Amino acid sequence: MIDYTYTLLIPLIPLAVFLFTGLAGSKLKPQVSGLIGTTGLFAVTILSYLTAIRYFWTDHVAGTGYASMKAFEIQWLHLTEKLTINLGILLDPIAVMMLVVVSTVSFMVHIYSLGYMKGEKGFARFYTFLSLFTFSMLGLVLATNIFQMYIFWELVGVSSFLLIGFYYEKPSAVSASKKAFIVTRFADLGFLIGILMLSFMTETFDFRTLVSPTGPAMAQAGGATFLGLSAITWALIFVFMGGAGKSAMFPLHIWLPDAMEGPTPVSALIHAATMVVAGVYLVARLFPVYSLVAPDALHVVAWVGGISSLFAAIIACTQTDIKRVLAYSTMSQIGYMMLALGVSGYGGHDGLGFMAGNFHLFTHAMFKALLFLGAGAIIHAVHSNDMRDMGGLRKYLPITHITFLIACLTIAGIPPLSGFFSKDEILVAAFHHNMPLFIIEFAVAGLTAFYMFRLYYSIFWGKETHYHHTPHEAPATMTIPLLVLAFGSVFSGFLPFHNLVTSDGQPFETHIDYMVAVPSVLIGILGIVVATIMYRKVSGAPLKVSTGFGNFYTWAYHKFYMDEVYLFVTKKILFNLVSRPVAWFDRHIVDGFMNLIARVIERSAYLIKGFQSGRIQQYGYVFVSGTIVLVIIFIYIW
Amino acid sequence: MRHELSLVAIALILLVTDLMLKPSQKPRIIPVAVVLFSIHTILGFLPACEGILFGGMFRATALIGMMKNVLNVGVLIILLQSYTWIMKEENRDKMSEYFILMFSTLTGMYFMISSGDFLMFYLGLETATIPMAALAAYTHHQTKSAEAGVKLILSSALSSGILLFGLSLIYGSTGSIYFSDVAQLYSNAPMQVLAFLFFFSGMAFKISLVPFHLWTADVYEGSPINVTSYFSVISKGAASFILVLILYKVFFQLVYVWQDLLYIISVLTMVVGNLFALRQKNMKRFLAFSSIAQAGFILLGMIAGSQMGMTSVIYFVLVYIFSNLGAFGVVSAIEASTGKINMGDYDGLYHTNPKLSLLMMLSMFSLAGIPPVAGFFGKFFLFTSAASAGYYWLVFIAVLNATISLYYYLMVVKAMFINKTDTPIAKFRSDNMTRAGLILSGLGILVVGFWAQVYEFIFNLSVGLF
Amino acid sequence: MNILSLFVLIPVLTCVGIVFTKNMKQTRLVSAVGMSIQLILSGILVYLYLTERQAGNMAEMLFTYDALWFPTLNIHYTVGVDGISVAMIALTGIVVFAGIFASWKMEFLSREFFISLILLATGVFGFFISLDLFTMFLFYEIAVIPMYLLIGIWGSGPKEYSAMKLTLMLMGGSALLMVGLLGIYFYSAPAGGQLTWNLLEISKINIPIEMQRFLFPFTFIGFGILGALFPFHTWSPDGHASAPTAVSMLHAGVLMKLGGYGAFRVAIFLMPEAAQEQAWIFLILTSISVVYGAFGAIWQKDLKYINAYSSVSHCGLVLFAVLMMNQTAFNGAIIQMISHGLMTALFFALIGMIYGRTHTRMINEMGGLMKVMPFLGVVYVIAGLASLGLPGLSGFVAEMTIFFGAYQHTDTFHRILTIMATTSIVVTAVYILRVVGILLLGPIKNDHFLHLDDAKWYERLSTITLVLAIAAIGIAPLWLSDMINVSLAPIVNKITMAGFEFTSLF
Amino acid sequence: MTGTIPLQYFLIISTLMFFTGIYGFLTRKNLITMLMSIELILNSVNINFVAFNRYLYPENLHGHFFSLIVIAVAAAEAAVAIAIIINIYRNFRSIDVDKVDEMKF
Repeated sequence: MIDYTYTLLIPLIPLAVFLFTGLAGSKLKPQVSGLIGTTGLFAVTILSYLTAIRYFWTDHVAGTGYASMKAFEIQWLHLTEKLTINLGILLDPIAVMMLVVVSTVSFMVHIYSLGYMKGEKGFARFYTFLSLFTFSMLGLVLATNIFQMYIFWELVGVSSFLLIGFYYEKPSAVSASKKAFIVTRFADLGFLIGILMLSFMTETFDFRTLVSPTGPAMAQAGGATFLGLSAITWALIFVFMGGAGKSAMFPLHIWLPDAMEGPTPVSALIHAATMVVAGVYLVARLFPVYSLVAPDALHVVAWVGGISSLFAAIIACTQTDIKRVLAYSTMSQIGYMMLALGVSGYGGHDGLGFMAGNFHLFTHAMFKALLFLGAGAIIHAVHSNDMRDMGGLRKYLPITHITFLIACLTIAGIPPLSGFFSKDEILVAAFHHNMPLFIIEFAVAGLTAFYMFRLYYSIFWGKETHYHHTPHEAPATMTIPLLVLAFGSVFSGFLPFHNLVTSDGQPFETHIDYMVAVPSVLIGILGIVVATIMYRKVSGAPLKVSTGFGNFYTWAYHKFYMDEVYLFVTKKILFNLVSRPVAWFDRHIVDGFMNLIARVIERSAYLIKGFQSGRIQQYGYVFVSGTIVLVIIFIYIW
Repeated sequence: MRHELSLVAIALILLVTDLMLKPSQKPRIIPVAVVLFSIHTILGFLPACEGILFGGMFRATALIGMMKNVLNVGVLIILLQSYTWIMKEENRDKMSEYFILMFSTLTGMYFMISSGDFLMFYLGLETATIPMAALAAYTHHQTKSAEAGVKLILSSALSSGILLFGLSLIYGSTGSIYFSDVAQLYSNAPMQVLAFLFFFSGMAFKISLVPFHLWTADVYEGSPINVTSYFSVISKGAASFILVLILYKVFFQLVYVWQDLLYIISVLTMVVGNLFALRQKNMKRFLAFSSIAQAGFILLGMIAGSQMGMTSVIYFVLVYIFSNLGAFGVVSAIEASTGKINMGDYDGLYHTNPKLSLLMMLSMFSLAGIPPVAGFFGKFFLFTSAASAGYYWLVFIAVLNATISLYYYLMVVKAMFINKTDTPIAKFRSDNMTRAGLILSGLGILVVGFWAQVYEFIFNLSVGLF
Repeated sequence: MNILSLFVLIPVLTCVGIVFTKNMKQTRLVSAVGMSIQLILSGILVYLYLTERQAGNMAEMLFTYDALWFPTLNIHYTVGVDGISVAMIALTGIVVFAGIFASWKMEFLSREFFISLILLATGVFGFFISLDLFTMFLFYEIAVIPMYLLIGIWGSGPKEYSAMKLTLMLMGGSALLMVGLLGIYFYSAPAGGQLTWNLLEISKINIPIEMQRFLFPFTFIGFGILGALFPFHTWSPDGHASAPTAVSMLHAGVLMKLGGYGAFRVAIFLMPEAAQEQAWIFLILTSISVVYGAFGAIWQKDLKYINAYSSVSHCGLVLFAVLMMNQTAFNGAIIQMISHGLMTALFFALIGMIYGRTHTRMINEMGGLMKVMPFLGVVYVIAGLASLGLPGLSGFVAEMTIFFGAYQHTDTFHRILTIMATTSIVVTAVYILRVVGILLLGPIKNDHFLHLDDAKWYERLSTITLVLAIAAIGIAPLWLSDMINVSLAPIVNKITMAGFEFTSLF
Repeated sequence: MTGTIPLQYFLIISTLMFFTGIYGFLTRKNLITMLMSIELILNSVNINFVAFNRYLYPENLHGHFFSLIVIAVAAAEAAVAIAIIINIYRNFRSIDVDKVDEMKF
């Protein structure tokens, strides 16, 4: 057995940084906290890469599959004889892949923030929270069992809450953070119920036992049915609900656009590259169970993914806040990943979707982080989020411009950038397994190219806006991460994912399917061309098109009124129709009843006071009649 | 017989001393009375010979001796507490009467408790009652006092008339007035039940059980405060003792009748007593109604019909003496010093007279049955006895009533500790004798509960039904 | 001297010491010293307990001491602890310690205040060490009654009404309890022989089932009232809202635990058959409590009301778990009691501190306090996160143990109720975040708040103690859970003997 | 002699007296009259005792003694009662029972 115990350091370093800066943060100079955090992350990144290299290549015996191994495990709590909650480190292909993603992006964001957050009041706090998040995310990724995952799942949720609400004096940030937490919390309830059901049926939390083809989960395939689905299917749907919440899948996505209230590096880290893909990771973790025991649940995953990606892409075309466009784009891309998992089979080439989903997760992390960080550089320069305030920035921000363009091309799926490869695999998988979803995704590919280039042109081309201060390029701390990520976006497509990350750990062969690839590239180019026509120069075309779509445009612009629906359900129904009546009921009925008892007693005390009239004869009367009544009772009735 | 003899002797000594004292020297009678009575009380605890006298009319047992001792302790505390009041100018010329009357009634109670037949019982009862009416009307220039006297004498005359009628029927149906004979010959024939009920209503009058209680509040309010405390603890205690003895010893054939009877009466008493107590503003009247409610609790001990039941009754009376005298002591000290008697006057008392307030609070908690003071133990044992006979619902009703009573006891606590006022009762210092009385009752409240030997001692003397 | 008796003796001595103090400074010093000793003693007890168990002493109760008190009624002063009581004692030690420091500035009648407070603590400690039902009941009432004075004298708002309501409702509860306990006593020797109040001895026999049916509701509701069982919980919002800081802390923190502990130790333990039969009624009530309390909290404006309703919800969970009657759920119930005790005490401490500065508890009158009092703000957020069940803090451990324990029940009805109860975690998040959002975050609403200061040393001491305890349980729950588990074995055995089928046995 | 007047006659008369006494007590407004009604009750009791003794248990004299004692006690009672009634008269200037209701409720 190869010793990987040192991987324990990977989550513990950020934890130590968190505790240190959290407790001593106010005593240190802000920059020091930043540097400590960044140094820590550097170490983590090195360790992660080392682990990845060892796991995938150095320690790997060629020709065998990639086994999953527990590098470390301790008991944390035992619930019942069989159900024990452990904390540990599980290494398997997807975990190691995620490790690389998380550490890379997090490290980049740490560096980037040194510049971006410079001079902010809560600088030290920012780094503290970042460390907390990184710790939680790494703990999630490395979880050995579903319960550990749930623990860290909650922790990333709360770190996300803290970071979104970083500007806590801004009411919009506060409400956004609240919304994010509560919506995901609601989804987590599903996750929890899923775990409850799953653990009840399988009597284990352990991933390795769960996914083992001979494990207890597999025995549950039949089982009791409810609404035509077996119990384990329901359990897995509930688990997926948790994933859907975290990954902002329709209809639990509403928190994601609002989460953009957080500082931009946070959006890049949490809401683009790492936390939001946790849902995908969760499904991927339990993939054998989904695939082998509950294909129905997998259909749900696929359709939710497909609908979300289309839904988000449409909305993204209409938004003007650049971070929101990116947020919807994220949602759309995660929809792709979900769909990929959903259409996948288990083992061999059938598992193409699984591989493609994870592949896309990887490449998406790179280019979406790049996009967000680029957007951050732009916001840093013009102090606005709204693309209508921008235009012609290519002259002022050359590095940002180039890297942004690369990212846009990547996401649009233009070969040979990484996005092309991963998206193509997904489309191939969909093409072979589910035609309607393929058509949706095909359309989404076009839309993606369109809205990204709409964004690109609006920022860097279009009209010359007069800025109060001449925008200037960001400092090196911010541009270096951009360049590194651009490098990643360009070249990560060449990684041999089909050998490394597969549904059953065995490598298989893939090749580019021109039946799918060519049309998909073409529709991407079509999207770019349309965007170029409409947005490269100032023109009336966008207005005409938007009016051409009529109500549909208005709907999309208002995000299909999903926020309003939620507000209606929470404020009007839950608050006004449940909570308020409960409060009223408690005060007036339950408590009123208790007070009523007191009132009745008091009242009767007044009613009977006439007996004590002060007259001897009446006393005598009562005395005598009392005796007589007793006599009657005990002689005649008793 | 020692109790009776020494008490009569004391009364006579006081009578003679009183004759020899000049009017200016009258107050000297007080220390004499107190010292003599203290000696009497202490002597009472010495072991006494048991036996019967007068052909079975008079019985002396350790149990009965214990009951008398319990009463003695109460009377002693009352004597101490009445010092301030009795020293008032208006009482100067009739000081010794107070003691003599009190000792006469006490003698009556002794005989009543010790009685072995209905004749002695009746004689004791009346000896206890008639001087009590005189005591109630003691401050004869006050209309309230006079009214209290007349209400007491007339009501009690009616009640003893009915009781006597019952006794005559008992005699008629059994041919004997001796307890031992009656007990053998009794059955639940209608006439005997009727006679028993007549007898019971007379006793219920003494213990002030609903619906025979109506005199209580008025008499308590009108009488001088120390007389009131005497009524509420000593007279009630003695009547409870003899009732429990007679129920257990004489009417045990009727046990199924009187258990149901006590059930009804005790629920009525607790509820009505509480309901009336809720609205009282006058402290004396308030304590009167609270003592009615307490009487309802005493029945819970009797209903068990067991050794445990009798123990709990005696024990409760002991505890009740301390707690009620604690409360009455404070009320009396305040009334004697300031003349204030309404609950509203007690606002903010703690800030001026903390020790009195603390004693009052302890007494209130004790009356309400809140640990760790003695009242909790007293009530708890009563409930235990009732539960031992299976009366769980009765216990439940009783504890609920205890909760209601807690409400008004807490109102007093609230007035003293929480309410704020600009004109609190000014700080004052009681004389030493009153203080001794207060301290004694306070000690009793604190100690009797934890001191399990008290309970065990009583238990060993008590007897059960069968 | 038995170590357990010290737990009653030290508070009493502290009270006596306070009587002789001359001013507030001395008073609080004496109280602080006394309660620090008490806290250290709790620590020592935990240590001794663990060593004793390690040494292989598997007696059901350790450190027992028995003295006959009322021979004829067979009332003893019997003390002894198992893991559960040790945990509760430690909780009480911590909360009382924190409570003393939270009321460091109590100027008005400080001697009386500290005496009442410590008297209350005496009752609680006494309750947890008692093995004799009589002494247990005695201490139970001793703990309840000082509440009246504490709320009535030092409270705020409609304090007299609240104090009265609280006292009367709790005493009404003891009316039920009295019947239950007496019934248990008189059926403690169904085969003849000496009746007993001793918990352990009663547990060895089976109370006849007809009597159990009659007595169980009395006992359970009697304790349940103190544990805020719906619909008998209404004393709690008013009482907590009116009580002074330390009293709210003690009351919600430990006193309400008497209810859960008693319901478990007396009602369920001694009458498992009836518990099993009637559990469904109370399970429905407690499930309602859990969800209803949480929803009730959303609509409140007063910080203390919010926390009071939240307590209703959390304590409902305790009773809920207790009624599930399996080892894991029991374990969860105990941990939840401790966890809730700590975090609700922390909440009330913080609310008191904030109120002491802003002179309002209405959340809509405040805002942006995080900026002016970062320490209190951060601790408040931690408390909030603990309350909504964030991993790493105690609430999570407790809730998860309960949910997983409850879900192990073989009956579908129980599992559905469990799922209903889990929804409370979302609602909890809603009201906690709402408060945090309005109270601490956002812009400062009132310029007057700009000049407020942050926590003083004693306030920091008080809150940090609690936060540390919360975090300790949250991060390393295993030792606590194991300590409780060992002690649960006899209880579970007893229930199993009652013919109850278990899915989870260690 | 015993054959001439049956016991029932005595009992009937005594019962009548008893209830007459009670009736008087409850309806007469004069305190002295009320006191007299009490005496009626007590006398009915005496008749009972004596009659029972004579007819049913002639072998001992319990009933007779009892009635003697009752008479004595009644006298004492009346003495005290009248003293108090005088006191009432001094304070209220009336011996109407309905006037004596200063304390109530």
